[in-house]
Amino acid sequence: MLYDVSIDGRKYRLDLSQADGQWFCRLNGIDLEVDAILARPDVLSLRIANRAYEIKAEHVAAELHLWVGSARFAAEVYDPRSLRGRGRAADDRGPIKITAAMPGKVVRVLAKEGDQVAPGSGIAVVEAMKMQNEIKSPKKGILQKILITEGAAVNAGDVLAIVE
Amino acid sequence: MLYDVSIDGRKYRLDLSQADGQWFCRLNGIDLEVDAILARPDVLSLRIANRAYEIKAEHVAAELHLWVGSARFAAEVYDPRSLRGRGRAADDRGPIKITAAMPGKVVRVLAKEGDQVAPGSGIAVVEAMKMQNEIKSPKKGILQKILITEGAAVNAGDVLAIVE
Amino acid sequence: MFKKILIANRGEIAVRVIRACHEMGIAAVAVYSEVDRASLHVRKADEAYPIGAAPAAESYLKISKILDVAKRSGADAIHPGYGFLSENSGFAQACADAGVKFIGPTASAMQAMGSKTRARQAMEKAGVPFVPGTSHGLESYEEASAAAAKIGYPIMLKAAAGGGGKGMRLVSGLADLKSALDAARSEAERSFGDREVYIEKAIVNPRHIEMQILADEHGRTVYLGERECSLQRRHQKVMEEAPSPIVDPGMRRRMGEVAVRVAQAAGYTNAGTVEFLVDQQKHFYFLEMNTRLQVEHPITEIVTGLDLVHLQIRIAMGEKLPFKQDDVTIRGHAIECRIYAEDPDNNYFPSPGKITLLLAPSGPGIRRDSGMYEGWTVPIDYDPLLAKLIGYGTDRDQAIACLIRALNEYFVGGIKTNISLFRRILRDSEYRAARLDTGFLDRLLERTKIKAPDSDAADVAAIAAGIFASLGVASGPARTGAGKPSGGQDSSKWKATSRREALY
Amino acid sequence: MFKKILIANRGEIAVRVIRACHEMGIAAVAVYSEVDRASLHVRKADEAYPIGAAPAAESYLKISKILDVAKRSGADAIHPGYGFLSENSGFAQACADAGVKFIGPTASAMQAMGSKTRARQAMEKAGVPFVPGTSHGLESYEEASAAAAKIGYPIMLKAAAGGGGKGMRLVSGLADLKSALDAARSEAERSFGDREVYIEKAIVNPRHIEMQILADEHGRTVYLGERECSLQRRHQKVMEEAPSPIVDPGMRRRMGEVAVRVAQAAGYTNAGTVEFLVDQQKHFYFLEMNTRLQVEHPITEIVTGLDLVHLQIRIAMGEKLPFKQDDVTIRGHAIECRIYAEDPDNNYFPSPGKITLLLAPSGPGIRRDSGMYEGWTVPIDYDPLLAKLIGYGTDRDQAIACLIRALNEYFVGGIKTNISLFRRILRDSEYRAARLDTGFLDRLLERTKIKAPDSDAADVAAIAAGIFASLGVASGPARTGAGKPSGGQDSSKWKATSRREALY
Repeated sequence: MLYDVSIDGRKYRLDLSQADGQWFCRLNGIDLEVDAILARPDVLSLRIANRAYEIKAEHVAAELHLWVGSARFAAEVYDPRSLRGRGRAADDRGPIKITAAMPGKVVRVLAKEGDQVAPGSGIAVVEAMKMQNEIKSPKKGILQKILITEGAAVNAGDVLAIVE
Repeated sequence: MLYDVSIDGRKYRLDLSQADGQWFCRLNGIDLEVDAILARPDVLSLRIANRAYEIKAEHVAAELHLWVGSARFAAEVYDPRSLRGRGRAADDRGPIKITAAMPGKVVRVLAKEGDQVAPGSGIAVVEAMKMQNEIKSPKKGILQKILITEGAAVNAGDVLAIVE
Repeated sequence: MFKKILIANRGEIAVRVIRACHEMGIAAVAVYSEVDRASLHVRKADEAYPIGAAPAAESYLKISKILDVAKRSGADAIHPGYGFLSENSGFAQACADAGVKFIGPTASAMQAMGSKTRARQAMEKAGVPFVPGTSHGLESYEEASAAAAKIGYPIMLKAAAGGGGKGMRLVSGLADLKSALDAARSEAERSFGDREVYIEKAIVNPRHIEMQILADEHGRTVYLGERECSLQRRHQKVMEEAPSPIVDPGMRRRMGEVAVRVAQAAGYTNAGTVEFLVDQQKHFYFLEMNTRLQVEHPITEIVTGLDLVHLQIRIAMGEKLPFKQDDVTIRGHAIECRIYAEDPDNNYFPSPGKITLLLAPSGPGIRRDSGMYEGWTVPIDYDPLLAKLIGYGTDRDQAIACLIRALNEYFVGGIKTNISLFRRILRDSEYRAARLDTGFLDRLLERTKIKAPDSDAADVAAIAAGIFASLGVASGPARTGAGKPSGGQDSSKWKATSRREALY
Repeated sequence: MFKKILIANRGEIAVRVIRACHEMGIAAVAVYSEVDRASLHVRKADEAYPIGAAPAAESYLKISKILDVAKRSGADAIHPGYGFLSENSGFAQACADAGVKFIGPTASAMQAMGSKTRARQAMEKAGVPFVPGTSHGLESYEEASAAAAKIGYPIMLKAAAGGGGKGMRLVSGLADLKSALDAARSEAERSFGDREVYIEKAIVNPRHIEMQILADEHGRTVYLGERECSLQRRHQKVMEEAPSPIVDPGMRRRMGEVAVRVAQAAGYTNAGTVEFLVDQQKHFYFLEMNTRLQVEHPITEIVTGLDLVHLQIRIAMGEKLPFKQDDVTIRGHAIECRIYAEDPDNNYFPSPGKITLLLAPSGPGIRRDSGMYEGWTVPIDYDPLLAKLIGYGTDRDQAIACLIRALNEYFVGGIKTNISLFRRILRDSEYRAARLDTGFLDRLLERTKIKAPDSDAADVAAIAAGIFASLGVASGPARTGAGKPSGGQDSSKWKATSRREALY
């Protein structure tokens, strides 16, 4: 199985297969001696050439984070045979969804549909645990849609607005 | 939903339903104020008239054990509208499967198919962690089938033999 | 003997008190708000009663509801934990009126310590050291300069009617006094309609050190040693240790004796904490008294070998303290990390949500007091303290080593926590040299955090990502826990990641 | 300074040593057999090497394979844990020959203690008390009766060539001596071809108490107090406590000084334990020396505030002991429960299998050293010790209370454990009165266990059974963990239960 992997934006080509409990692994053209056991659904005990690692997988909204020891990495995995959905993550073009990073309550909406926004422009204020957090636009553009109203409860990952 | 429940052989008729997060519960004709949250897949936080209980579910081979605090109960749940499968557990008639209580290795087979066996007759010896355990017939009858051979590895719940 | 105790709290402290009850053969009654039905303290209690909506004002702060549960459940006593109603003298009085024992001081002792002016009067009589100052308004520049000379610079000008930093000026020498005095007076006038200001000695880079005391209802009061609480962010303690690295046996005895005098002057009973500011010459000054169990009580338990909650309950039952001052010994070193649901990469903003994976440390030198579990959703409505991790050892270095090891084992998936902050602190050379003051943490956080680009670890993550994907077993946040059935959809997230398109 | 240590062990002790390595900034190398790939010590190590098939003789006892890993990984030292190669002097010597430091005593010290006769000679020279006896064969009935009169009844006749109880007779008085001597002689003749028998004083209902020592490589040896290990089943320790309820400071000093003499007579270095039998008059007699870290070392760590594994490593690095005998203090009380995978309802037969649910206790007064995790399958090939739960408190009663609370929180689903046995022991009135001896546990287990019919709890279970069924979320043993993908089939078990028919 061939994968295109992105780790904190760094690209890898990974060829991985398993037979009789043995793994075959080639990372960016280099063969590695790999052995893995899924200790629990999100915990991987990984050995690479006798070095041992415990990897934790974490799903936050639509993102996948992998923890190697105490270092966290944003990970993306693609099937390179698929033509779609690759290489656009770091792209600034196209509409962007602004999502809530945590559950909370919308205290104020700071912009309206059709507004011109700059990177860092405030879109809304969300309160959780008695602290307020301003949700900002990640890029320059036009506020295409606002999907929340004041007083609404939001969950982590909910789309709050779309910037065109 | 109506259930016939057996707890350590003691029979209950339980009428249970849930609406809007509220439970309705009638046990053997008595209405009870019940509230339950599944804290984890096998852990139930249960309140009955403000008394709080933590119930753990445990599946050992085909059996279900429920732990109320540190007391363990063998539990069976039936749908009484089904005509099958009820009230025969304590029955001595009919063939009985003899299963392995733990994983191990068959060291010796002590009987052969067609043998007359009495309650307590040895059927096989299974070894685990350097200790040997004799598997005995639970009832009088004829050894209909032996499904193991010496040296075989068995898992918990594996059927070792059937007594007719 | 109490047969049943109601715990008027939630989270880790409710669990901690329930455990003490069970150890003493006492039934524990939990109360919970609407969003806390699945909380750990409800799972662990013998009885549990709903007391209302999520906002604390409608549940955990609602005296009538809590007393109603006490009555219905037949509880003999109420333990308030910390926060919520724990320092509310009205609640203590209401308990007394309802014939339920409040596990803490009497309402009048709480009032005596609650009012700053009453407390100061009582403390002055008891010979308790305060930050030197004029404690009355300054009539003139001449009076001010004389007083400042006597106290010694740097000094702080403070508005008598003040608060919130208004009308306050730090003055480092005589040259600045005149203009600062004028500015402070006019700011005080504008802010409070009262231009009166007074002088207090400015404590530069103070330490915050507190002394634990216990007083029974038969007149015996003892001190159990100090806790170093200088590591604070926004005036909130983050990490505490016992003993303080700068307190020697002589200083401990002096501080302890002052703390005992403070408690006795207030007619104090049960567990309490006397807070001090300590300057760089190790002079200590009374700050205030906390009339309850502290969050950080476990570190005192470890270095003294005593159980403070057991002792609180025994004192409330009318027992005499089972030991004398001379029996109290301090041995070893203990450090507490307050594990909060907050995001270190986003200015420590609270981060509630569902805990999808929890790997908790244990083993030698570790105590863990926790209110969380895997599958639980941290509610957004309360203080984000999830758990306390306490490391201990023969000495401070060993306690630090143990904590770092345990923090590396600790993993809380699905929400953000401040675990990484503690690793940073514990590895900091200033921290390891015990050069602590209340500004330490702000200075540490101001320093740019350099994320070492660890390309080896990134390679490992790349391989792990592929293996997770090929096993098809990773799971979304809804996999397990509280109220939601598991199973069936575990691989969907991976598909979402590998197949998503557009809009990104 | 060691940079890397290989741990030649598995299970909880391997995890415990890995933790100590990490605390000291030392990389930890694990070795594992085929069935241990998913074991916790492999997850927690920095490097992990397979060393062969499941049988210990092909892996954990294979000296050549372990030394090969030491060489390949570049380890400076090897920690043997307990069991396996830990008391194998050939292994210690092989390490020395390979230039890898063995963390333990020298091969020659191990040999000195390993041979009973050499040990006895060395010990007699050092003035160590043995069980009184003739220590040579008896020529005649007259000699036997004279010797017995001198030693005092009851006495034990033992075959000089003997072992395994053959040729042994307990004699309670002179009247029985003649017939017992004849019987013992002829049984010894038949069993060993040698009719020589000797006399030893019979210790009735002895206690088993051991003394921890530490010796550095610079000539300093200290004792760290005793452990009461009288609770045994089939000569296996089940539960230990420190200090012993019958040892006062004077007796501790006498036993400790004997233990130090034993160690010094053997040229002993690193951690070791001297075992004693103690009779009802508190006379103690040397039994043997264990030349390794003991399973039960944590209780000594808690009451002394020291970390034995850190100290073992520091001693092996050539450091001097950082304290003197007078600095060692005993404070509080600690009790250890050995959590085994065994079935209390089936004569404590081992019960390996998959752990489907694990709820582990924590909080005040609890230390947990564990080698298991949820989802792990306990292999059938090794000692069934899963974890150690240690409770501690200001005194013995509090340690007991804490342990009972924690045992009630402990839940290991999917396999059988002996957790219920500890609850029984801790609630036993003889145990609570500390009337312990090596026969205690057998007597307790002989008493019929009356299962109180708890109909209230049964009613609760009935309701829970229905709720689990209606939520449809219960799961079979294959739900999570090591190698198996989760999901999809979670409700099948319930269906199996509710729909099964026939054949039962």
